[in-house]
Amino acid sequence: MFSKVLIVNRGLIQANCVRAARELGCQAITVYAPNDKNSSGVRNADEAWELEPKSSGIPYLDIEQIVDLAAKLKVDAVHPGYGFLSQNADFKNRLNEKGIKLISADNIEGYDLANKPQIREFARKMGIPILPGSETCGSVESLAEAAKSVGYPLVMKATEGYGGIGIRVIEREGELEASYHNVIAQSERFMFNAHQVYLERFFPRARHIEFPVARDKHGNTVVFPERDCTVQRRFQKLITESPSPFLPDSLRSKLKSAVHMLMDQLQVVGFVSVEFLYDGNQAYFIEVNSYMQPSHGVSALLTGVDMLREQIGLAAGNPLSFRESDLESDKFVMGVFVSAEDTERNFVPSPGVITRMHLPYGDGVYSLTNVFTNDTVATFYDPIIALVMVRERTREKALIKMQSALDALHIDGVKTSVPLMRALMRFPEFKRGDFDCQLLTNKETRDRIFENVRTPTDSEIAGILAALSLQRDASKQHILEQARTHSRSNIWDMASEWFSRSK
Amino acid sequence: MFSKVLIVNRGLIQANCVRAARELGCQAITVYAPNDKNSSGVRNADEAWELEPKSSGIPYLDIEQIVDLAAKLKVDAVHPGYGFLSQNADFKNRLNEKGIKLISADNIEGYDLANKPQIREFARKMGIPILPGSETCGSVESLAEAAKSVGYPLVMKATEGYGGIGIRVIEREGELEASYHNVIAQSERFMFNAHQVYLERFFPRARHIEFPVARDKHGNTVVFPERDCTVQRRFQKLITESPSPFLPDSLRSKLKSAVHMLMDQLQVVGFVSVEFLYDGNQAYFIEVNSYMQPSHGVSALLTGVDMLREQIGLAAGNPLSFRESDLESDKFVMGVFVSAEDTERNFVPSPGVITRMHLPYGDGVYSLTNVFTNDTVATFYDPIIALVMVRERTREKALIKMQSALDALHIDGVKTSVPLMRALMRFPEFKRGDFDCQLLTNKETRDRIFENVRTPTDSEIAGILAALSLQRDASKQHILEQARTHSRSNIWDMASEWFSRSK
Amino acid sequence: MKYQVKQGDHRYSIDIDGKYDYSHASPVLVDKKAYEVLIDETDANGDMRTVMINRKVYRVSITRGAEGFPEEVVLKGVPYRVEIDKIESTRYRPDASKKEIPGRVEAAMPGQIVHLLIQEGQAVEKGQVVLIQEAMKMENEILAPKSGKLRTIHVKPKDLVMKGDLLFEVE
Amino acid sequence: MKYQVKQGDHRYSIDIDGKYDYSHASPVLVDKKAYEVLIDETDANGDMRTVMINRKVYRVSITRGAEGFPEEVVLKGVPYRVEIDKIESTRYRPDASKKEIPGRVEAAMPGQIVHLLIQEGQAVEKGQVVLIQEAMKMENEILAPKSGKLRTIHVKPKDLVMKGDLLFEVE
Repeated sequence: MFSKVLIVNRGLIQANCVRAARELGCQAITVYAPNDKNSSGVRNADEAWELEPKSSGIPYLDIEQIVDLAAKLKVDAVHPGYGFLSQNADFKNRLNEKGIKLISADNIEGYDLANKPQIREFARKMGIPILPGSETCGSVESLAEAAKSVGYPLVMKATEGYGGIGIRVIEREGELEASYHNVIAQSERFMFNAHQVYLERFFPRARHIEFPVARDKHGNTVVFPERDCTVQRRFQKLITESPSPFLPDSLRSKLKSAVHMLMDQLQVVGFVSVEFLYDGNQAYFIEVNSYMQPSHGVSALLTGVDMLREQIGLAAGNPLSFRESDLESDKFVMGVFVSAEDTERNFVPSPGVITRMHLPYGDGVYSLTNVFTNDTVATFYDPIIALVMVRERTREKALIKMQSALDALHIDGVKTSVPLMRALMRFPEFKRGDFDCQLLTNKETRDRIFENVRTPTDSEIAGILAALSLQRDASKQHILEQARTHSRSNIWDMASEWFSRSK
Repeated sequence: MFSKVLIVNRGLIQANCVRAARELGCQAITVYAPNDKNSSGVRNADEAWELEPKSSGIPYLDIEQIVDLAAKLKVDAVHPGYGFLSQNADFKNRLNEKGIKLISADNIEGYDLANKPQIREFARKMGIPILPGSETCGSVESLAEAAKSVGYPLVMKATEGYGGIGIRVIEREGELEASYHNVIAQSERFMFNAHQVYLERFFPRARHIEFPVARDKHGNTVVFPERDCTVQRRFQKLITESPSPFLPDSLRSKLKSAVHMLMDQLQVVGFVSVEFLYDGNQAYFIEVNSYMQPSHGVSALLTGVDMLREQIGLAAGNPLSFRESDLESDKFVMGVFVSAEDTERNFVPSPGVITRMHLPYGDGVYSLTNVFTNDTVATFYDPIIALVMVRERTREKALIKMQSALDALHIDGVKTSVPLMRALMRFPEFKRGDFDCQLLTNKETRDRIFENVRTPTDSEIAGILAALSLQRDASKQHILEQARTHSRSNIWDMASEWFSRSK
Repeated sequence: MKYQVKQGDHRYSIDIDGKYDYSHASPVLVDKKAYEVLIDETDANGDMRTVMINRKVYRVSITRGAEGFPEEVVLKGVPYRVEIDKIESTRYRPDASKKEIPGRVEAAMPGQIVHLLIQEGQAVEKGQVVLIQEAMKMENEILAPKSGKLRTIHVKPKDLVMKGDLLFEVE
Repeated sequence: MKYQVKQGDHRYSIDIDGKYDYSHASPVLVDKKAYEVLIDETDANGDMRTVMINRKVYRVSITRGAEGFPEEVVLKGVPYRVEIDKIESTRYRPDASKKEIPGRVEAAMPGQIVHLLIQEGQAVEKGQVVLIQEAMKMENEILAPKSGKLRTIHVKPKDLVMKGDLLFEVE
């Protein structure tokens, strides 16, 4: 096992990696941007080093600084978490040059899991269906040419994109150039040297299905129950269900075999997830992610496997500690990602201070978060602040449990996806499984989701509150109420006394 | 199913019962004492009614007021949660008179599960080993007489006590009278009309083992994996492990058979737990609890059964929705109850305002709480504020996971059991299972538990901090730092300005 | 006071006693049907935050339009449009909210400016994208609020802006 | 300044620069071995709460004795006894804490009085139980701090008391 591991990330995944490394007996060292100092991961690490912020750019992407620190601290391995540098080939090479291991999946030489067109082609040659698409293109001209054979609408993707970054839907040729510049610019900020994109047929009416896979250096492979991550916005997941209630058993076993084959051919060592789009008939391979995804919490609750701990073990050369048959389960887990976003304004981020955060409770309801009352949701990072999960025997029961869990989840201070998710759990099309990746992407559907939960009584109550707010204005009585409500400290009393004196 | 259920409790169990009732489609109505208004259970109920506090007594024990409210609201059933009125026969009868069901286990007529000497005798007649003890006594004289045959040291217990209330260890005859008056007085405050006590041989070197059991009206019975609740203070549980790693398989199956037999003979319908003391050779029946215990969260995580929802279903006459074989599992769950107590001062309560509460995180770590930053821990109620659970494949792995979970659990504002529990997870005797119910009850052992985690480096750091605090005094610089740290609002600036003006 | 309320096609009247008691659960009449209403908690601005209606707790927030009249009421996260048509038996009118300066555009959220698409002095049309601001990995197009000449741009690419910072002005 | 510290049998010296920089991680010497120490956070009284030592975060609290000297330091919840033997190169002495009035007993926590065992005017011995106060289901025996006559009792059974309320006085 490693003796020193450097964790290079922030938020929940940082805290979770610190935990996993410490459980394995490693010394867990981490880094933080100045604003992130007061976080669980920093507090529980054996050492924490402040990253020096540069005038531009995100500190967690500062390869130079991080590699230098890793070398100075003589760590054995770096855990990149997800996002940021987790798939960055340059980062991996620079660490390897110093004899430091990056904890992410390795594979057969000459292939790069982060290079999606390359892996698409690899899968295609093995006979796994892929979407119509292009190879990597480096200019507007070559894109225009490739687009003709792919056909519109299509999706332009940064070759090494991740987490929904660097993806644009393109309806017609006229949009190609602007989108290309957009994707390139975003890639530069998040991925470096990523001037290359590729095209894929846009497939709006499909479900997103992914298989987590672990493979050790001896070739032992475990394919986990698949996750259905169809509910998304901006190509980022909002709901994860596992196993997928919508995948026919026959297709599931076909896909599992394909995944096993692909892992063996690629000689993967580590944890990855293999992703497909499923249109109700056929499933098309789209990519392999070489890092541990946020949805892994759902798989961990379903299977009881500590996936992060296992991932670090695999990277250190340990054999897998369990078999695929150990993962059999008659349970179903649903996970809802809570994001600090205004769903009414097209999921625009809503950073701020959480003035109250009460997590849900109860048998079969489990939450992961590192954001609590008085914490600040920062601007520049992922707006996901919690993962709420329920474990039940059926999807139907899980939907009911998730309703009561979300009803009890209470967040003040920032707008969140909670109200939309609450309403979604009661939306007939979602309940019966009649939806695809576009479910939440248009405002008209979101309005229908809310309309479905409106009641005549609540409608009248809205009217009452509107009228009452006007009446309170008139009486100005609310000024006194406010004083009472907020009089929590002597300081307020003193200030208040001062106010009246100065009159 | 019931259409209206009244939940009569507070805190986490209130919130959890509201959730369970709503998941079953019932209207969930609850009550609250004025100080408990801002709680999850009240917020998520379909209706909430304020209990009128009387000059003395706990509002949640006000049978008169609660029965009247239940009748006025025309509820079908009352869920009592745990503690308070959950085993109160008078309450049950008064409700039944109005045609309202109390959601707790029913059993054969003529026996009262809350009456411990009666059930002890019932078990004894069935051939189940019980501890030497007495029948119910109502006077000091009869106690002195009975004590002679039981032998000292012994335990005096209120006949209808619960949750560790109304129990005294008695070393010699001289202590009988004072203890009797003590127990009676405490019973009066918590249980009403409970002037009766019984004696049981004190059995200090034993483990506490309990079996949760569900039985429906058709006689289908499911015995859950047993819970080991040996780590206690004041006869109240602090740690629950399930299944018990210390119970031999042969004894486990014997006890399960005994439990099945006892349930059938008593014709129990509902959820109960059957409790034993185990001395390493023999297990002695001690009592049957007819309510859902706080530890049920551990069983729910282990088995995936929503026990509260099932309990309400059984009370409504539904058949059991699962079989004993569905509960088989190769996992182990450990739960640590976090209490707001000063473990250094013999677990004296430490009420106050929680100024920061960060829950632990990570794969396999799950917490239940309804106390968050800014919340107040009240004085008059149970000091348990959270249940932290880990699910793992072995007890050894669970201990390591619980270490990292407790290291990451961060509570400011009140003293808690967390530091002692952290140290306990690293204590050799606890790790190897060499402990009994008295583990935490004497200060000398608690000191040893802490001493085991002290290090020379931390010892020097303690010295540094002591010296630094003196140096800061000298420089008085901390006054300025304090001003900076706490200057969170304009109000502070105003008050501060006012201070300097008034100088 | 009496309020005439319109919600879609539904019209009804709400009656709140002139001496309404805010400190206890007190009745409000909707077309003669009584609701018991108690304001439990208000926020730092004195606006209602938690209300108990017929013994059920609601988290609420109310958005007002330019005239100071409530336009949207959010109940437990679900938005309801509300139009107060008429207020009877009072001469009270709410204060108009701060007059907006059309043409001035401020940052609606903190973030980083990533692109300027139009230069100072150029003409813009209402709804045209002037610049792109990024926050939490999402790019937000900031549009011209009206047609006219782009008089000044107060930011440049890579600038960090706070909520309320002036971005640009259209003449 | 230099501090001589005693912990059990272990004695060592701590050296903190007179111009110690509280705003950055700064060295403190323990018998010449340097620790980098930074105070991250203080509480409402200005006492240290979070400290970073050699890049590791510690939650701390320090209890002082009657003389104002630190007696116990709690590190991540684990208590350590500390005795500061000698302070060199300074004439500074900490303020003595508020002088205790022996005989006066105040409530250490909020709760309810459940029993009075001794009457006003009776004699008590040091350590004898005078009354029982209950908080969170636990009964706490409140003892006489010294021997003498129980002059006054300020509470009666069923009284609710707050922390700091005067319970009784022994002459």
